[in-house]
Amino acid sequence: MSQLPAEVRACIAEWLAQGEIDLFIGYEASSLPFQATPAFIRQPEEVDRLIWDATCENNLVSFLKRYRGQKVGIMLKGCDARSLVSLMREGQWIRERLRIVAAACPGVLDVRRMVELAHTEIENLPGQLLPQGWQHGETLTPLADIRHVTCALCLQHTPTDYDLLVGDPPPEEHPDSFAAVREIEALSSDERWQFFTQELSKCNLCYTCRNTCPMCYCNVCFVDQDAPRWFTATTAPPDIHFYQVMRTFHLAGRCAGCYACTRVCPQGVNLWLLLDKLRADVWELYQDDAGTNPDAKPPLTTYREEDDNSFVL
Amino acid sequence: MAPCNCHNPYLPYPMVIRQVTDEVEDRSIKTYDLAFRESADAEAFRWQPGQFCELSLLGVGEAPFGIASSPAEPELLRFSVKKAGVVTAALHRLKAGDQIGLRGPLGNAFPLELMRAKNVLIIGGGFAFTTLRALIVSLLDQRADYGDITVIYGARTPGLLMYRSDLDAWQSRSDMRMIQTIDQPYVGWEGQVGLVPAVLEQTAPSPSATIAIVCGPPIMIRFTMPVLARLGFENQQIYTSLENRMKCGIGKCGRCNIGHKYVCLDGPVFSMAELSALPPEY
Amino acid sequence: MPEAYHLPSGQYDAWLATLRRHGRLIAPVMREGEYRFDVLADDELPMLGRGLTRRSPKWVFFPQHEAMLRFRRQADDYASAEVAQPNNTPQVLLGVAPCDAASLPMLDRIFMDNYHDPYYAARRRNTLVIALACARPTSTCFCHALGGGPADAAGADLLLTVIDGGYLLETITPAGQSAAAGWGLDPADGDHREQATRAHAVAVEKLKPIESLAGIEAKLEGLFNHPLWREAAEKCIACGTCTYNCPECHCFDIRDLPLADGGERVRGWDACMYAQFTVHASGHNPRPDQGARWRQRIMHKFSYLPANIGLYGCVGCGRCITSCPVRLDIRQVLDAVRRALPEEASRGTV
Amino acid sequence: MEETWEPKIVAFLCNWCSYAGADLAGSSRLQYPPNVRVVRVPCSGRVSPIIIVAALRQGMDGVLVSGCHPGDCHYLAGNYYARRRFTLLQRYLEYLGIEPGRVQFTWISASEGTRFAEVITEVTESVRALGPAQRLTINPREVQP
Repeated sequence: MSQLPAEVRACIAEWLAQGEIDLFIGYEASSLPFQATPAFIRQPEEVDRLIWDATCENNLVSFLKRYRGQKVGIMLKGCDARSLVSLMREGQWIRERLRIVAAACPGVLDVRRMVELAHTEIENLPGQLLPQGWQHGETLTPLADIRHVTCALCLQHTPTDYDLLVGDPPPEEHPDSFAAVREIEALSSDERWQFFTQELSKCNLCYTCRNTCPMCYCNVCFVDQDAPRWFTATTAPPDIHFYQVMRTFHLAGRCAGCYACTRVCPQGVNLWLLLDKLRADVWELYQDDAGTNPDAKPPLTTYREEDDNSFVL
Repeated sequence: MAPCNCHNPYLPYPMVIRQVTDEVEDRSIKTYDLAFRESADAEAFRWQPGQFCELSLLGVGEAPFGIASSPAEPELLRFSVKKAGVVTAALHRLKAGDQIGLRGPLGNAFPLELMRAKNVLIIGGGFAFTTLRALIVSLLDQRADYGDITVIYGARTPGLLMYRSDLDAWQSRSDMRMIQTIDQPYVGWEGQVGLVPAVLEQTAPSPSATIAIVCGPPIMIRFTMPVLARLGFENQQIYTSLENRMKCGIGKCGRCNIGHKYVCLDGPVFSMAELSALPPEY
Repeated sequence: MPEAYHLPSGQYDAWLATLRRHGRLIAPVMREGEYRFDVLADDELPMLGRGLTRRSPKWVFFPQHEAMLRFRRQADDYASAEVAQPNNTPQVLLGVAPCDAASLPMLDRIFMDNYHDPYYAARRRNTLVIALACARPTSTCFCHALGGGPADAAGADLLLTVIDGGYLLETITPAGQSAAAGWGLDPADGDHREQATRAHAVAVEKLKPIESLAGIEAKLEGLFNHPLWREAAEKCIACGTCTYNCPECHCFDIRDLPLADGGERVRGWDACMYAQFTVHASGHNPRPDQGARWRQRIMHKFSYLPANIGLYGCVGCGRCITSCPVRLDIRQVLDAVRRALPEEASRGTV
Repeated sequence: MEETWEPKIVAFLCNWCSYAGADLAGSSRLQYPPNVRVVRVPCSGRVSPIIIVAALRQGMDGVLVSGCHPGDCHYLAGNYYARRRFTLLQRYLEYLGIEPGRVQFTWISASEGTRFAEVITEVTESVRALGPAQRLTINPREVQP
């Protein structure tokens, strides 16, 4: 675990002491090896708990909705910052109420993958498995092998808008993030159905994806609505499809591709395969990327007369 | 009440609606008189005032309602339903002759044994008068077993008082005191005017050898309790009925758990002494 | 009748075949990359001894959802309901960890005390539970803080322990005894028993020393209004994974599923972690914030259940720790409870 | 069973154009298949994607949404917003493996009674060709543990 650099901690402590922020949301070590946990810091003397390293996988933007009206400092990776942009362009948060500590993030660890590779329990993982640049000595495994699958799709390693920066920004990779979507599109309808039915069969309807998504801020989610009642919450495949299809579709034009849902899914469902299709189509049809411009209008709240009309009968 | 191992506790009895009546002027409450479809079910069904049932609409769901009729009224099984959620809205669409399901009786009852030979003070507000009606009918049925009976019942307007014909009949009896009150003066209303706690304070019933039953909206309960305390009532003398969200009604699903009690199983009737030992999660 | 049998590796396959004749076999396997309990295919072998499954096997007795009633629709009226019969097939639950088995006595009390839950009861009656002594406790295990242990057989009908060249099979309940009597195994000898005892001791050695949780219910008495609940819950995202994966959590919801020609009344897991769990029809919520919900989770497990049935609602399996997406550690919350001073509760936050 | 199967289709028609078009088809005594249940909505922009998917889930074999022609919306732009949503929804459902043709969209004006009858015929026949919907349909058998 790597403590935040002293000058960054001092600055956060100063923000708290001066009342520039009421709260700092960052990361601290958890009780589990290789896994950080969100930290909520209100006192300047608590800042020494704050860390930043490849174990900091949660997207802290999803906590912001609880602190409306407060001034908040927050630690953001590049992906998290994109989701903040989407949140801001829906008027859910304003930049003036935020102090952003940006993390230059080469990728976060996939602990499950590390456990699989090492054939052992988490606590027995050798420290050497940690990638270069992180503590614990020499590197045995290249970062690319043990970072989370969604980090290979990284749209932005380092936030572009911040008050403080931690680490050296790695070069942006600009991967072809929709390659997987196109691969699935090339399948037949039946094959796609088989594929997604299999993938979604892992889901156990715990709603972690919804609860961790910064853009899921409905007061009452459609799955919990009583009148009308849309959903019976059984684990029958059509119910799981209904939940996943409707939740993800509600993110059309809003999902910024932070992939926090995929990283936290306790069942390892590759939710990004759903959301990237929506992002790909929104880009193709409306040239919109939810994570770049906080002043842009979300694509489903606007229109052009010359929008695609070819799909109608 | 002995739990029965032979009957699936989740299977509702089939019932038929005998009669539906609008209970109050804004039509937000309807009263349903039900009859068992199977006579064997009717014979096995034994209840006490204060108990509740789950009314069950197949395809819609279930919701708990206090039994508004007394075992002293043969052939009558009555519920009053205020429109609030999905199940109640669906119930409000039903008419005489429609089918409905019923699970129960569930929960505990008002402490009738404890009231024997004592005075009974009943304080009710608004919609929470259903099981109190059952209680009053039971007390009057065995009138000689109890001391003075005083009932204070308030609503916002005269038209929102429930069970008007019962209230009028009780008003004219000489062996009980029936006080009806409304919140504010109303054209044509000649009864008491004032909030329930104020009327209680004026009435000033004696706490000696008295059991008080208080059912009403939370705000009424909150302001009534200090008045009872000033009048000298102890927490062990005061009972109320809780209305937590429930599903199974039989102490399993965990929803109505408060402290080490389950409202559906250990309640819904609790003394204030019991409640004060529980977390305020109701 | 011997209380322990020797199951040499050579007889293992034949023994599995016997189990399959007894009923359908449910055991840990890999499915979609997840180590979990599932019904085995006819030719499929169980994968025993790889530690805890990600999710607990409570679904074998209390499925995530099940139809309780079925009904048909005639014209505009629903005809009366009929009871959906739970699957009555006899089944064998093989390879259950002792902590998971330890959850059964508590679930039995919930579902079979007072009103008898016929769905749970039928599955419980039809299932032979064979536990496997735990040989690889991990750093998140805390069964020993709750009086359990890697070879604690409470809740199981039989207990397997890996010994040289096979297993020791101990019978625990009469049901286990009568089942084992028909399996044609040789009685275990002293050496087998000694090896098993040694294996148990080795597993106990691997457990991290931990302060016992016995008596924590007394400590919880004065802490209802303590600020620790809100502090502990601040990072909680209310996903409910801890309760789904918990072998003891048993709260459920009942919902009607309307279909074109009728429908079903379905019960499914629910959780005190969800805001909607306690909301009244009026909109009032007696547990308005996540701190109050975390308090309920801890109080229910460590105060209310001990008061009501004398058992904790936690077996210390640690699944809620390893599966939490924000790594909220129940042991740390319980530590905070231990350290909390009742007088701080007057500050009242929840 | 197979021989008697008839597709069940729900059509959400906007009050101002498509519903009037259906009316015109009726009053002109045009013949079209009886498989469609019509739900009148104030505007195609009112039709939330969840309503469409919920219809499939509850056993509809096909869903049709029809509004005013682009530029003719009674509320000026409701159908323009709807068009973006429906474009994405149709592509998304097909991506997930729902058969193309289960969910269809069109614009029908109040004067297009003949077109209404043609569209209904076309939708009914294409859904009939697909057979009963199963992929998102909640099936009681699957609720068995």
